[in-house]
Amino acid sequence: MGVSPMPGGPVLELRAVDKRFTGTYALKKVDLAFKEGEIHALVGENGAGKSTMIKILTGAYVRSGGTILWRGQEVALDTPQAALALGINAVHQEVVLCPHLRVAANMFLGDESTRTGLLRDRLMQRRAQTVLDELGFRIDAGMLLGDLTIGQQQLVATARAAMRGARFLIFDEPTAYLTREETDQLFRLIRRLHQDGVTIVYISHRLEEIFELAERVSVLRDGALVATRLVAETSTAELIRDMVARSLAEIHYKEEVPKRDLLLEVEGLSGPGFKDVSLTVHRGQVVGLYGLIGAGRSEFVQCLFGRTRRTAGKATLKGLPFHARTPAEAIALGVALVPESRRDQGLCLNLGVGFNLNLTIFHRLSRLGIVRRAAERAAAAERMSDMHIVAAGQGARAATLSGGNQQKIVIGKWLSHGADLYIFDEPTVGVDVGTKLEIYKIFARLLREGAGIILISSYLPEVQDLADELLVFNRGRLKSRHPARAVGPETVLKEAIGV
Amino acid sequence: ETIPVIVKDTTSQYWQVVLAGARQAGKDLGVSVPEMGAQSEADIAGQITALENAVASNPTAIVIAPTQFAALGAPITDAAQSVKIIGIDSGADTDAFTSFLTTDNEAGGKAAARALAAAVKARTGKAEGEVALITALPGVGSLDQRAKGFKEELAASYPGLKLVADKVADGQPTTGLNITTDLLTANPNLVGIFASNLPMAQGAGQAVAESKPKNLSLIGFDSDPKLVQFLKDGALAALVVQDPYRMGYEGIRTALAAAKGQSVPKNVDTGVTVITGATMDTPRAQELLNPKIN
Amino acid sequence: MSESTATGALAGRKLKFGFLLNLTLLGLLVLLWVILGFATENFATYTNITNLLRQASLWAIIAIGQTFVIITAGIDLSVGAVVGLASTVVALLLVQGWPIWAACLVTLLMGVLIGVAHGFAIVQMRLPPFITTLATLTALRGIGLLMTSGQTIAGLPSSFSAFSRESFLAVPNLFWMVLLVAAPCYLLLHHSRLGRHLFAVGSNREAARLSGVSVGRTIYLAYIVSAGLAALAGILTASRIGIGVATTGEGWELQSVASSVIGGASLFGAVGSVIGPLLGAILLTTINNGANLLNVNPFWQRIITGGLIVIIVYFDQLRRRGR
Amino acid sequence: MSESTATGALAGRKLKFGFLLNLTLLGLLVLLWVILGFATENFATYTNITNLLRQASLWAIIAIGQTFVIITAGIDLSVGAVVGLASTVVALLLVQGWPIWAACLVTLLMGVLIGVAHGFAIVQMRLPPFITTLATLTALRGIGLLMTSGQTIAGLPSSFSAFSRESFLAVPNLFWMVLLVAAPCYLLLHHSRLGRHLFAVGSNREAARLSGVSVGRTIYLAYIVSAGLAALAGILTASRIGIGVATTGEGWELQSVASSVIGGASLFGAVGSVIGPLLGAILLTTINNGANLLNVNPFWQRIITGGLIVIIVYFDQLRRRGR
Ligand SMILES: Nc1ncnc2c1ncn2[C@@H]1O[C@H](COP(=O)(O)OP(=O)(O)OP(=O)(O)O)[C@@H](O)[C@H]1O
Ligand SMILES: Nc1ncnc2c1ncn2[C@@H]1O[C@H](COP(=O)(O)OP(=O)(O)OP(=O)(O)O)[C@@H](O)[C@H]1O
Ligand SMILES: [Mg+2]
Ligand SMILES: [Mg+2]
Repeated sequence: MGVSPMPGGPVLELRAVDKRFTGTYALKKVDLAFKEGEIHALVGENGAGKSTMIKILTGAYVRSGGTILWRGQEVALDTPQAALALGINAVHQEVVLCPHLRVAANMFLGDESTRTGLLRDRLMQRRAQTVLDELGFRIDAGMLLGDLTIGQQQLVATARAAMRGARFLIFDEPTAYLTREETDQLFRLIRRLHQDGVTIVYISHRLEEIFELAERVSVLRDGALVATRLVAETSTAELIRDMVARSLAEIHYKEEVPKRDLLLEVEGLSGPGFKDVSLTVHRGQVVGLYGLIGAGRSEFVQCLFGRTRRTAGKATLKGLPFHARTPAEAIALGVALVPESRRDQGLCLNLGVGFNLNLTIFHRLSRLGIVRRAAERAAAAERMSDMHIVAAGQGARAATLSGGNQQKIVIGKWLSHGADLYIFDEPTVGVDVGTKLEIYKIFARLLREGAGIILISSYLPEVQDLADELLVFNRGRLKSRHPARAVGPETVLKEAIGV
Repeated sequence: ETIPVIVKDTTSQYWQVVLAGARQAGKDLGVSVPEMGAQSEADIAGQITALENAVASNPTAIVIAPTQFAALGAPITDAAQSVKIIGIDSGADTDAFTSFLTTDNEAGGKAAARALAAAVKARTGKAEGEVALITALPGVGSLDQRAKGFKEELAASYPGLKLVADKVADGQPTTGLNITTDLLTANPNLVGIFASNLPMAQGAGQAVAESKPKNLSLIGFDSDPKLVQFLKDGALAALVVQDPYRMGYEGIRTALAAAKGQSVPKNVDTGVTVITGATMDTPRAQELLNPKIN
Repeated sequence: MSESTATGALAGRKLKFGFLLNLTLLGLLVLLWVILGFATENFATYTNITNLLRQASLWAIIAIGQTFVIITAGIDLSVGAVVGLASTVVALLLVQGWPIWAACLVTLLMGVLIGVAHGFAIVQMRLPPFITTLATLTALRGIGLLMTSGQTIAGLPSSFSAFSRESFLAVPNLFWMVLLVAAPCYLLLHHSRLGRHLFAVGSNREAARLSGVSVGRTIYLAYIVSAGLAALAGILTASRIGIGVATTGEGWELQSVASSVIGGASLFGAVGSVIGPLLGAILLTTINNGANLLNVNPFWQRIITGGLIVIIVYFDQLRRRGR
Repeated sequence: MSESTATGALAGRKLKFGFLLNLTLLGLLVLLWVILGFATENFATYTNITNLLRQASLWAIIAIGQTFVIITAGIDLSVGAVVGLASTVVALLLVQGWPIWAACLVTLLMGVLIGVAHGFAIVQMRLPPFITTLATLTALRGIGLLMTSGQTIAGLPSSFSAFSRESFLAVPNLFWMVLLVAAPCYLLLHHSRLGRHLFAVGSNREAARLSGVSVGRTIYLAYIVSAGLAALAGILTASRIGIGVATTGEGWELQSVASSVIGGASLFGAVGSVIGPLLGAILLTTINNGANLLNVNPFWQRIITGGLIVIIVYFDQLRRRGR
């Protein structure tokens, strides 16, 4: 290994890198070299250790063992500053930005521009806006980050990483909350950076993206590196086999369930962020909602669920007038909502996995108000094995789980509770192929049992595959409705973007 | 031999002088004198705790200045079953004291009223006009008694002096200062203020020294070097002082005597003295104003 | 909630610190007791231990209530004022000849109402708990002083005062009251549905709400428990000092928060227990008691208290972090 | 977190409350001043306004420091004790004949060191800020009392005491000090990198860390500013009352937090300003001053203070929520 980098030589090299958390290994003796200027994909099941590796490379975690070489030199890489100094930047899986600061302030955080010690806020805001505009992200740099939807926040994080002029850029599931349109913008960005010679590490559960972007792909399983392959010489099936050590017949899974009686009817509903939405959901039916970020889908379902006030319109559920003023009311009437932001809306992060799973059903697990410990444990254990949730135990804090496993908890607590109408807002975000299949099977089970489903997904293939009917949202309004499989993606996209 | 002395508030100047007297007595008589007490005169439960702790340490006798008359009664009666108790400064609802050395705070309040009337008369020619009272904290027995004595004496002997403001602060000299400036603003005709303990007199004295109202006479209670300075400068018309040093000293001496089975007087009034600018240079006044503290 | 201990890797470090790290708060407390038992003649006597328990009782009761509030990521600064007000109210009623049980009941009810008022301000008016309870701290003291014109209320029936001085089965009645409070609180917090909801609300209010938890009701519950227990502590204080004083309990708000935090609760919510504040209160009392018995200068006593708090919480944190 | 404004839908409501909702804290304050100006003869006099400003100054200075800490999601309970200690230290030095500038400098340095100690405990030892500063609150009072044996320190040079009595351009010197403090604090908090980092750390510590912000250094800064300003307030207190008293400033910790929160800061961090605590402190002082001028019974005064705090914060919150 030469001291000066050869073009295409290793820029960053991990040697026998270990990461231990109390009790468990998240990474085991990983040897991996990233070549200068390549796009290197990283895949693996939920909890395989992908994010952990990224956090070690960015100095967020300190490795428990092994060495890291940067252009052949051993580096400590024990603080975020050390990583930033080398030009290593990352867009993390969970948005890590400051909700109380403005978009521009977040983009420049830690690297503010000053003159005579004073911040040049206007200059920074202008620059931030320029970057956002250039990337085609329609976000106002003067907004408070906390006022953006989680997808928009993800875009801010991306823009920030791109702006920092990094030499080594890591994307940890950047498309999870993005629609096809934004995904395309992101890909254009990545290709441009690639041309500028930036080394890129790309993590995703959507394997087709890897085939679209990457040159090499490494597979992690249970914290160990299984293989590194040339993308051109591998296939989805092979990658999946590497990841799960078993072969999956299909990734998309849809059981035909007959549509039954009318479950939900919404007429002219308006509320904060959306206007005049009408739709029907039948038992045994999946209604898919598609749209760009900020199109108003989440706002619509949250209003339906009683989280926000409706300003007009009416709804009937199971033939009765339906107007939930609080989520508790909606739940009592048989509605369940899996929210899009698991950290902010879904999980009690510093409480245990079991606790989170049982949160909706404590009333069932208790007698005379006292929770029966045995029933509590049994219910959590059953749900964890049912959904293959990987955690150090029921007591492990939800914060310590991998992103995909966190998502399973948020879904799991509603399966425990049960409902007539399930609303899933981006349910497969950050979920690995195997788990995705499990979730799809869960959908089928729910439908067979007579439930109806509203599915919001920014991943068009998913909505098209699973939904019976596809509704396209555009700027807070329902733009069109189609039988899901009878319409081409181009049409849907055009309607979603259409001005 | 150990004789703990339990005061009301270990953090105040006044009680430090009591402790100094007790300390000196301990040195002179060869007994060890642990110093205990609550951290605020309003902390009744804290003093009961200190008493219980003192009893638990098997002392020769205990000297205590009860924070509150009713509250300390039963605990002292209990404690007196195992050890001799000497009361100082203030009373308690018990007859279990072997001996009792006090300042009569009500009499102190009355003395303050008389001193105020005299000062007002000296300044304006007649004992008439609006006066105010500033109490440091609510719920403190000795301060309530001073206020009571002060008001009674005003009503009984000086109908011309009208109490227009009866303020209760939070124990801080800065608050005493703020209240006084506000009083002077709201009642420009005020002729007298009685600040009934040390921190209030410190604050009020400062306010008076700053704005030098022409017709105002300020009476303080207890003393420290700053108040002596105010007295000298004329910001304070008079100080009502007790003899805390003697209380502490005699408390320990009496306790030791009682423990040895000697007969001791049941009640001793250590008295209050009014000191004005004119009388402040007498030897007795100097002794009271500048107790030797070590 | 609980974190498992690290294995293997940190063995070298463990060896060095091992003996300290496995100590829990209880361990540190016992250690302190043993040291005091050897260092002073009188610590380990029956009289002193009962004194200590009696002294710790009042703080322990309000600290337990405070913990309920802290678990919801709130704070109740009014507990000291509620103690003072309750002591006056119960004393006024008793002096007017009410039977003891009725006077106590009415006072407890007043505590509950104060809790309801806090709940209303925090849930319905959406005020920050800190400001709400700071305002009631100020106002309730004023009300107590007004009711009594700043005077103390004496002349309580002797059977009422006797209660706090007596013991049952060699344990002071006051400490029995702590146990009587702690047991249902333990059930409520750690074994009931409502208790689960307290933790959920403290951890992530939005997630709890979206899971069907009635966040408002849960917050009401926490403040009602806190104010109710503070009222109980006020009644017991009146019994202990034999009078009603509106200013009693001054500064107890910070003491109770300290007991709770020393006992492991986090002011950011969702972490806390019933046993923690109990131990915290006993610990703070032990420090005072020990310093008195050792005849430490009262000024040094403060310095030592401050130092000990830092040291104990530090070691407890080390253990908690599990390394 | 923050909520954006709804448009249209709530217009009816807006009309009804409109005039109140557009009032900021400043508006409420002005309203209070106008009412007091009409209700009393003496409120709107030069003497009284200067008195009021003087009274507010000390609280304002520590409240500004407190706000720095609160923005990082911390709390500094020791400010009152630092005020007391600083007043004693500066008095002791002056009495020993040190020149005024040297005595002040040493005292300020002591404040800075206390801040460093807090930073160390919170950053390096990872103790909760509440516990850390509660412990130093206790210990620092002990140290002050020990240094003075509980005595007040009198005999300060008259030029030192004169400072806080005098005015410059018709504005009391003490209030000039507030402005002198507020100006750099404003720049630091709202226009400097370090200030930006304070907000970032309070908003999302992990995000700040990953962005290369030195979280530890930022937290040190906050506690140093807080303790340093408290020491300054202590010096000014000594000048104002003309003596050094170790127990002065008792209860000011809660007053300063209240000023800060009334001024819009959030105890969960990342929300706060320099002007807020300033207005908060003036508001609290105005309430006291007004009650004194109106000769309100001191017990009623407490009740009114509590009530006003709730009302004012409620309306301010309404406005903030923007509906
Ligand atoms: N702070 C932590 N404490 C304890 N265990 C942790 C912590 N962070 C991660 N882990 C564990 O390490 C393992 C790897 O997690 P990681 O987040 O790296 O997975 P991942 O490959 O990114 O998965 P996903 O696709 O779901 O995001 C998981 O088992 C997780 O529970
Ligand atoms: N309280 C509110 N009042 C008014 N507008 C709001 C409010 N909350 C959100 N909005 C706006 O409503 C729009 C719809 O946002 P929403 O989160 O529903 O979009 P979405 O279609 O779910 O997209 P995403 O993929 O980001 O989840 C956004 O432009 C958002 O800024
Ligand atoms: Mg991950
Ligand atoms: Mg959405």
